[in-house]
Amino acid sequence: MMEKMIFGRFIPGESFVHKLDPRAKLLFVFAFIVIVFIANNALTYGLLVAFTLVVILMSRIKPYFLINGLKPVLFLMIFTFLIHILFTKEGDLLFELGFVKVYEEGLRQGIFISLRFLVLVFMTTILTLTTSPISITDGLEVLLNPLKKVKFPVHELALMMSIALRFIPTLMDETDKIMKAQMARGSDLSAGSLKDRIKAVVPLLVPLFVSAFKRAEDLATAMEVRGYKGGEGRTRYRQLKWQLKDTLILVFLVVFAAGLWMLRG
Amino acid sequence: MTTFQSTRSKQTTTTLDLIQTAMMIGLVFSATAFLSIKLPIAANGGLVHLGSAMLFIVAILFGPKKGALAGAIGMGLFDVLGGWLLWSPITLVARGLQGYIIGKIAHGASRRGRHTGWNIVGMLVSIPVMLVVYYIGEGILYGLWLAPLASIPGNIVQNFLGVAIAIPVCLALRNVRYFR
Amino acid sequence: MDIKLQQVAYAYAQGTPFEKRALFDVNLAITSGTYQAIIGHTGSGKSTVLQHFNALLRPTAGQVVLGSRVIEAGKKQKNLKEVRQKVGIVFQFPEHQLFEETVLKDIMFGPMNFGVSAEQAEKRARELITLVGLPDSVLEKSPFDLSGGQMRRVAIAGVLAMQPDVIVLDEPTAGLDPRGQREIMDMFYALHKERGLTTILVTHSMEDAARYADEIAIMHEGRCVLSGTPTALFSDVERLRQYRLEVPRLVAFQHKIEQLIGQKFPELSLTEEQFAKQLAAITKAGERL
Amino acid sequence: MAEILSLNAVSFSYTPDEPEKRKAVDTVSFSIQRGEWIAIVGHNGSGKSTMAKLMNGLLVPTEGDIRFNQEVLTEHNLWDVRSQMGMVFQNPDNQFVGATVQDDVAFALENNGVPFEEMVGRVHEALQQVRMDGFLDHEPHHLSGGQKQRVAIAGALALRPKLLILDESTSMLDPQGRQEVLQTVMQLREETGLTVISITHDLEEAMLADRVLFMNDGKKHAEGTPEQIFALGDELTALGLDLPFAYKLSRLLQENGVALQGQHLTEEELVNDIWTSNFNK
Ligand SMILES: Nc1ncnc2c1ncn2[C@@H]1O[C@H](COP(=O)(O)OP(=O)(O)OP(=O)(O)O)[C@@H](O)[C@H]1O
Ligand SMILES: Nc1ncnc2c1ncn2[C@@H]1O[C@H](COP(=O)(O)OP(=O)(O)OP(=O)(O)O)[C@@H](O)[C@H]1O
Ligand SMILES: [Mg+2]
Ligand SMILES: [Mg+2]
Repeated sequence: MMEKMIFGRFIPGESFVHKLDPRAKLLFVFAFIVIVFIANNALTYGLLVAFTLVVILMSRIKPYFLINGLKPVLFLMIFTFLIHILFTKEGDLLFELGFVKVYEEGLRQGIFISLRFLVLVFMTTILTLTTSPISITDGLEVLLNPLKKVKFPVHELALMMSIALRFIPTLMDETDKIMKAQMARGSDLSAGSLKDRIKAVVPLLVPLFVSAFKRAEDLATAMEVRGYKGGEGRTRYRQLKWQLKDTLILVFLVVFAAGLWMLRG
Repeated sequence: MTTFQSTRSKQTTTTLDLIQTAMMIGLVFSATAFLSIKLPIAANGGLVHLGSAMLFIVAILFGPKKGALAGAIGMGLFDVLGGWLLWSPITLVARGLQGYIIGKIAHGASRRGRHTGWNIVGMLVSIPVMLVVYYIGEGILYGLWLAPLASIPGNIVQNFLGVAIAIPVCLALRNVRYFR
Repeated sequence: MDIKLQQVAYAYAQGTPFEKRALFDVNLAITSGTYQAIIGHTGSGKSTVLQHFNALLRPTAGQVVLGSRVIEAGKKQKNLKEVRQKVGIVFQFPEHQLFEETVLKDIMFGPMNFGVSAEQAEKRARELITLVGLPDSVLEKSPFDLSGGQMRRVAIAGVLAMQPDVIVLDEPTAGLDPRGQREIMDMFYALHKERGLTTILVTHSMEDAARYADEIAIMHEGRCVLSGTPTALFSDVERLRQYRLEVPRLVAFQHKIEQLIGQKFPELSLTEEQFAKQLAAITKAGERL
Repeated sequence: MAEILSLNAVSFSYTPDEPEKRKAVDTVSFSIQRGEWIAIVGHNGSGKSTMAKLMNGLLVPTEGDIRFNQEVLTEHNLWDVRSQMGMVFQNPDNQFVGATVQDDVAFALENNGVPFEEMVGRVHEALQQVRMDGFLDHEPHHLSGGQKQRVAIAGALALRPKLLILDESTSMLDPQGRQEVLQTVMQLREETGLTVISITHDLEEAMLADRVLFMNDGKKHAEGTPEQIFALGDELTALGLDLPFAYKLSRLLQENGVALQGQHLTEEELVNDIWTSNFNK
C-alpha cells in the first residue's frame, strides 16, 4: 500500500515525453535547470512559462498529479515571495500597509523568483512522472559511464541503486508487518508521550535491520550462484535506444536557450 | 585449498558489501519516505520522519563508507523520486557528509561503533555540518540568504530525534549476532 | 470472549487512487471457547480478517464486536490496548518480531506493555519457556543466537505471555520440519483444551483444519462464503472446488474407498484414527455376514 | 549413466576454531548420476542447506572434496561449474535481483557476458519453460510466491544448466504455489533430462525422487529409493520427519484389525490391498 505511493509518482503512459530516452530527459532537465537562470525580464520569464506549458501538454499528465507535486513546495514559494516583497527595497514604493512597504522591484523579484521555482518544479516533476525509477537509474548509469575511466565505480553504484529500488516495497511490507506485530504486543508508535514513542521505535527498527541484513546475505548468495562476479565482462539486457527525437529535443533546447539569451534584458 | 578459500571469500565480501549497502540505502529511503512519529510540538506539523535516525544507525553500525553512501543515495533518491529533485544535490552532499563524519568518528581508533559516547559525539558533530550545507545550498537555490533559515528548526528537530532514536537502537543491535 | 464481525468491509489505502478493497460484507461469529479455522485460497482475505480481531485494522464499513467492545466503522477508538491484551496474534513467521537482548526480556515485553509487573512477567516467561518446549537455559541467551525453530517458539511464548483470552494463529508452522509442525500444533490444541482458550487458526492445511477445528469458515475473494463444522464442510467436495480448495487427503481417500466398496461410512473421518476404526468396523461387519 | 556430482567424505564446520562443536556437515559421501532426481530430507539444522552451498562452492569443505563432472571443484573451475548448476532458494523475495521478471531472468546471462541478441531469445525461452512468458514486465511485488519461484527457476534455466538444486524452494508457498513449482520441475525434467536435487521437508515431494538422502545432525543417516527410506518407519519420526500418508494409514488400519498384506507407500497400493484383502475374497 505504502509502496505504491512513492512509485505512484511515476505514471506509465504512451506520450511523446514518456517515450523519450531517459538519458535525453535527464540531460534536458539538467540543462533546463541552468537555462532557467538566464531569464531576467518579463519577456524571457513569459517564454519559460510558455515552454513549460508546452512540455506539460506533451506529457499528457493530468494536472491533478502536477498540482499534487507542487504541494510540498507551495509553502516555500509563498515564503520566498513574501521575503522578496518585504525585504527588497528598490524601485518605486507601490503601497504601504502599516510597517509593510512594498516596492516595485520587490514585487517584480518576488514574482520572477516564484515563477522560476514553479517552472523548475514542474519540469522536474514531469521527469519523475514520466520516467520509471529504474529507467532513471539506467539513464544515470550510462551518462556516468565516462567516469569509469577515472575508476569511479559506476556499475556498482547503479547496481546498488537498482537493488535498493527493487527492495523498497519489500522493506515497506516488512516494516508494516513488524509494526503490527509489536502493536499486537502493546507497543505503539502513535500513542503515549514522546519518550514512549521513541522507545517504541526500538522494537520496530531492530527486527527491521536484522531482516534487511539477512535479505542482503541471501541476495548476495543468490547473485553469486548466478555467476555475479563484479561489473567486468558483463553484458547489458536493458538497452536504451537513442532516437532522432531525443537529439531533436536537445537541439531545440539549445536553440531555446540561445533565444532566451538574446532576449534577456 | 587455502588460495581457493581466499579468492572465493574476497568476491563474496565485495558482493555482500555491495548488497548490504543497497539494503541500507533502501532502509534510509523507506524511513525518510514512510516512517515518521508525531511530536507533541508543532515544528513541521509535528510529523517528523525517521530518515536521519536510520542514517545515524547505519553509519554507526557500518562505518563511514556505507554511512556516506546510504545517506547520500538513500536520501538523494528520495528527493529525486519524491518531487524534490532540485534539492537532491544539496541532500547528496549534506547527508553524505553526515554519514561519513558519524561513521568516521564512531569507527575511529578501532571503536567499531561500540562506544556510545563517541557515537553521540559523531552525531552531534555531523548536525551543524548538515545544517550549514543545507543553508548554503538552499541559499543558492532560492537566490536569498534569509529564506533558507526557515528550514533550520525542522532540521534540528529531526536530527535530534535521530540522535535520541539511534542511541537505544544501536545499543540493542550490539547484541545481535550479525552485528557483533 | 465472543467475537462477531457484522457486514465488515475493509479497503487498504482507502481514499487514495491506490485503494484496494480486500473485504466485502464479511459476517462471522466466533463463540468463546471455540477452535475456529479460517481457510481460503491465497489472497482471499484471511490475514486481513484476522487483523480485525484485535483492532489492528478497523473496518471501513460494518462493525466488529469484541466481547463488550464494539468497533464501528468511522468511529474514533480509544484505548485499544485493552482489546489487544485479550486477543493475542501469532503472525506468520513470528520470529521476525524478536528484538530484545535476551529471550527472557523478549517474552516479558508484551505483558509489561500491558502493565504487568516485572516479577509477574518473569514468572510467566519461565513457565512458558517449558510449555513451548525449550530448556530454561535459553532464557538468558540472545534470541538471535537460536535456531529458526527455537526462535519461532520464543516468539509464540511472547504472545502467550500476555495471557490472552483469544489466540489468533496465522499459519504458525510455515517452514518448520514435520516434527516441529506437529509439536507446535499439538501445543496449541492442548492449550485450547486445558485453558479453554478461544483459538482461531488461519491455515492452508486442510488436514490441520479437519484435525483440530470445531468450526471452519471459508474465505473467498474477500467474502466469508461458507462456515460450519469440518464434517459438514468437507462433505461437499464440489463446493470446495468452487473456492479453489481441496478436501483433506483423508477425506478424498475415504470417498475413494466408499466408491470402491459401494458402501458409505457412517461418518466423515477427520483423523486417521477415526478412519481406521470405521473401516475396521465395516470389514468386521462384512465378515460376520 | 554418467556421474554428474559427488561428495567424497566431505565435512564442514562453521566454527573451525571450536572443534568440540558439532560439524554442520560430517563426512558425507554420495554420488549423483546424470538425469537423476535426488531428494535430500532431514530435520531443521541437519545440514541440508550447508551441503547445497558446498556443492556450488559458496562454502569450501574443511575436509574431503566435491567433484562436478568428475572434476574436483576448485577456484579455477568454480565459475564454470556455477554456470552449469542452477540453484533456487527458499525465500522467493530474497533471490529476485531484477526490477522486472525479464530483467531477473537475464541476470545470470549478463554475468556470463552473453551478447544482447542471444539474451533476448534465451530469456523468452526460459520463461516459456516455466510458463511465465506472459509476465515479462511484471515487478516482483506484484507476483505470488509460486510465480516468483518459477521466475527464479527460469533464471537458472536461462544458462541451460545440467543440474538444478532446489533448497526448500516450495516451503514458503501455499499448496497451489507448491504444486505449480513442482509440476514445472517435473515437466522440465521430462523435456530436458535435467538432473534435480531437491531439499525438502515435504514427504510427498520426496516421493517424487529416484533416490532419497536422509540427513541427521550433519551425517548421512540413510540413502535409498523412497520406498527404502520410508520403510524406516519410526526411525523417520524419531529424527524429526513424518511418515507418508499411505504408510501411516496402513499401519493404523492394521493396528485396528483391518487385514492387510504389509506396509504401503502409495495410495494406490493401499487401496488395492484394502480391496483384495477385505472385500474381494
Ligand atoms: N497492505 C496491503 N495493501 C494493499 N493491499 C493489500 C495489503 N495486504 C493485503 N492486500 C490485498 O488484500 C487481499 C487480501 O489479502 P490477505 O493478505 O488478507 O490474503 P490471505 O488470504 O491472507 O492470503 P495468503 O493465503 O496468501 O496469506 C489481497 O488481494 C492482497 O493483495
Ligand atoms: N551461517 C552460519 N553460521 C554458523 N552456523 C550455521 C550457519 N548456517 C547454519 N549453521 C548451523 O549449521 C547447521 C546446519 O544448518 P543448515 O542450514 O545446513 O541446516 P538445514 O538442514 O538446511 O536446516 P533447515 O531445514 O532449517 O533449512 C545448523 O546447526 C546451523 O545452526
Ligand atoms: Mg495471509
Ligand atoms: Mg536449509
